[in-house]
Amino acid sequence: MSYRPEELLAVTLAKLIRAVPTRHIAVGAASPVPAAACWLAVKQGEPVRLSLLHKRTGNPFTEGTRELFDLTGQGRVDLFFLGGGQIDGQANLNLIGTGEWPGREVRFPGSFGSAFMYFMTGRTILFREEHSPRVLVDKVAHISAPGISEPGVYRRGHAQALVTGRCVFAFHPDRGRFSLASVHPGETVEGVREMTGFAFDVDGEVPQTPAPTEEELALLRGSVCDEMMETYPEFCSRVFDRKLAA
Amino acid sequence: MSYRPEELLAVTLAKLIRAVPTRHIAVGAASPVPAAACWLAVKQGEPVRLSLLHKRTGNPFTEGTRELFDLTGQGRVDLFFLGGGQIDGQANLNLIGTGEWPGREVRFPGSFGSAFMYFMTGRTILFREEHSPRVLVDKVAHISAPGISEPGVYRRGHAQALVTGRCVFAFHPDRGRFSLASVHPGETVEGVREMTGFAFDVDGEVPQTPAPTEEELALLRGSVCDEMMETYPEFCSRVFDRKLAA
Amino acid sequence: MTPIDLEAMAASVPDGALIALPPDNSLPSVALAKALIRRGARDLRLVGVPVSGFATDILIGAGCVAAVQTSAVSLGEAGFAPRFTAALKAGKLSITDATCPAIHTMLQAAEKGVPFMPLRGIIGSDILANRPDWKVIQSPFDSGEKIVVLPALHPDIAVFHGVMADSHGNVYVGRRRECGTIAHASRRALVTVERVVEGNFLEDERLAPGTINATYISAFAVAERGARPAALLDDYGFDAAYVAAYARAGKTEAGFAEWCAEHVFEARAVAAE
Amino acid sequence: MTPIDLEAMAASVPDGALIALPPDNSLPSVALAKALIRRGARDLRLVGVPVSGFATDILIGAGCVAAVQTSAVSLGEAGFAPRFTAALKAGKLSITDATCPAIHTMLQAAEKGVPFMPLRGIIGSDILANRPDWKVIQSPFDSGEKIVVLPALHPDIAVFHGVMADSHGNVYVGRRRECGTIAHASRRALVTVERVVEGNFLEDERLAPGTINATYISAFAVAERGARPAALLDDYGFDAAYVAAYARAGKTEAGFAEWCAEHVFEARAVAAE
Repeated sequence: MSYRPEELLAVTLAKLIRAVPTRHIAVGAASPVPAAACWLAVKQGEPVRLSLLHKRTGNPFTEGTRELFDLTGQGRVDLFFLGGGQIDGQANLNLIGTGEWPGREVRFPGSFGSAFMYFMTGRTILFREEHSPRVLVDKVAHISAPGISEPGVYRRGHAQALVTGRCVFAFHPDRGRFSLASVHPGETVEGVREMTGFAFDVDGEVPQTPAPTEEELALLRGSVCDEMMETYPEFCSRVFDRKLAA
Repeated sequence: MSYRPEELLAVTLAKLIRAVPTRHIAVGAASPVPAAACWLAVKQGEPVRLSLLHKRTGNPFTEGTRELFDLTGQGRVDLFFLGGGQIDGQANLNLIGTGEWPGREVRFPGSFGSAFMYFMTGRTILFREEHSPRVLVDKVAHISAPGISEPGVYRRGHAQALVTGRCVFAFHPDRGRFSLASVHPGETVEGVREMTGFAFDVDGEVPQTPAPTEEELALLRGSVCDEMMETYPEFCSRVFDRKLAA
Repeated sequence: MTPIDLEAMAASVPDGALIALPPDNSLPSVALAKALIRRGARDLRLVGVPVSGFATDILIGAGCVAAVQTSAVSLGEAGFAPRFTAALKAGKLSITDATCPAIHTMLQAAEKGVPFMPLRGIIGSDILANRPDWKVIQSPFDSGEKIVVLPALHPDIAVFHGVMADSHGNVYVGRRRECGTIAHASRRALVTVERVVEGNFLEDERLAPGTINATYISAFAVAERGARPAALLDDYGFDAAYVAAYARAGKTEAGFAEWCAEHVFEARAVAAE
Repeated sequence: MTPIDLEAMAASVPDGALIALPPDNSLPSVALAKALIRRGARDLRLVGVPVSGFATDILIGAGCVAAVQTSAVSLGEAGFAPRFTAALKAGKLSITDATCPAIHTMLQAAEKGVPFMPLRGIIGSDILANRPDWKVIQSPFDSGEKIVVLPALHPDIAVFHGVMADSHGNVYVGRRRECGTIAHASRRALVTVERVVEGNFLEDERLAPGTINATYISAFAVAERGARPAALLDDYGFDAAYVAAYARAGKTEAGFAEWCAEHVFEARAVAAE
């Protein structure tokens, strides 16, 4: 059965979600693929609470925009998704920019809450579709949020994995390095190495990222898409061919 | 014109309110006389905002019970009223109790917010009707809120005065002492000295506390009483002979 | 989320739990306090947010309480809290005095997930002298200023009474936002409500501002008039006569026992029939 | 309290003022931002609470802004903020990067009247390395923990758009409580509203939880659709097409000037007729 790249990514993210007991996930607005993955995990029966941050109707927060951060400070957010203009081999994120501080060459929008969330959520899944040496660099130009922390710095969690358009990396906070967990259909270990600016570990044979099953695709295109229409109409139209009723 | 002691006290407190420019006063529930004084100042044309803390309808706060303290921390409360189970000559307040900590002899209810409010309001008027050596002591058994602070401790204000059933004391934070400002009709300096457990200054001739004028009494018994009926029905009935319509 | 039974809720509170309770002007769950007496809870440690009232006094009177941390214990117009005063005198109760904004600040530190927060004032008060867990530091931003820092306070259980719960377990408390703070700061929140209504308060822009998200609610139980004698917003008023009668009865241990038999045990038996 | 004219409100904002602005999902007063452009404000220092959006970008484009402190500047779905990006590249704008909860924490410190508050995280981020005003201390309660402390942030003026004001100057913002925090933390609050209604929101238990007390409101002005293109709770939605058109126009200085002439100056002239 044919599928779109976003569907593979959503299914792959859903597997990472379900790999660890998860009570509560917070998802930002600019993240339709992670949102689809969360809904898929829910529809697959995972008893997880979703807080969709920019949902207009039924927005989960009633204490203002600080509530997400307070909630996370309390240890009530088990999983958050982050990306980055640059991500390096130590899982450092750069959402600031390149060139001299504060981004004299290319300025990214800014750190948002990453310099807090990355420390205080139970775990983080890094997600960036573009997999190129421009994005996945040896050392980020500026660290907006560090991948690991020195002793004496309170840190509740780290990156669980980095999912890109080409592969899945697992992150190992103990050694501060990624290892290649699987390559997506059509990709090779050598191809991934070529397109990645940082060194990573390869432990034995690297499996292929499993393609979505028919069941997974039916859920995505059905009840997952239903849930996402209000917040992500453009994504639903593009990926699932679903249009809002006029 | 005859008047009740509470009316003299309310008029006296209102004069102290109007003696200093005041934008905003917060008043606790157990304080009908200070509340009457505040309303009197308002009805006399003082452009002051009143926040009546335990008012049920139209309670001023929408951020929960911490809002009063935040508001005061911000410097937006110019005047607050405090009392005490004991008050001493340095304007220290004891709302904790007597005997060994935490009040093994007589236990008072507790400090409420006094250990913060006394520092952070623009000024405080101390009010205690009972004027006896039991209440006005040389040294309080326990300090719940200190009258003055050492250098290096942030303090926005101090006691302006102590009003009792017998007299008005002015407080001088620079020398950490009270002086006798006026004695109520029927009282003498010697009588006050006898009933006061702490030493205080007497600078020259001590005037008599002015009796309420007819205008003041008319306001108290009229529009001030109107405002107070909902929160203090028992006080209005007892002092102003006003009963709630059945 | 579906309501549980009030007695089952009381049974889920272990002896020794650290319980945060709002006072009489702020949606106390008197219903759950009475259920805790019926279940014979022991060694509870209560936190008054920021002061303590009726519910605390009856729990003390029934012998459920080992310790109270609070900024004051009072029945308001009805005067001193009689069983608190008696237990303290008898040396049967440990009290840790605080001051109102300190309680709020310690809970807000827990709410924000920080280990401490500073608060001005307090220095020179004997409250501080009796709080070895409170510290004075030099402000990191002004070496000339001394300031108190307070540790985060994480109650085991937040207990309060909401107006209503919806089908998702969201609870409406209106302007009584301190209930939100104690829910955020506590490991569990046990909430009684007047009623359960269909729908989702978070989807109603008029109800959402006064709603506590179900994320923070561990369980809720229906208890009509569950705040009584305290008031419930504009639903019902403060029952001053009930508190005054209690204040008189509570002056003696025997009077309290009689009051308790009638108002805690019999009232429930009648309601259960 | 009675409403003042929107242009008079803009005139009351001095050049150089430190102004706190909520972003596009949180009741920005785009109406007052446009009025500030019309009045030719200069050297404003903007604080994004906790990020910055459309209103910040147009103020920058019009040359009103000297500095921005924020956790991100973005037009959301419409992409990068074009005039922000251009001004930064041209060296005409100073930006101080923060991270969202740090902005909230600095404002909450001001709200509580404390000189600082701690916040976890941040250590190891270059944001900290570029914030000499942020410090790292040892936690007073655990010598093994290093933690960031942030100074209180007191904006001169809070600017936002409420749903409505009442006869007393109380302003209803519903669940957008960050508007309350910036009002509490700021020396003045200038608020635009859709409409003024009779009565007192504080006396209505259903409206009170979403209301900011007039104590914190310095002045309010009526500006219909004053948040547009941002959404206003359930009153009106986000105007994505308007922002997308702006994002295209704002790519060049000339395009911005044209956009500004039409949407800031002409639109007002038409409305005033």
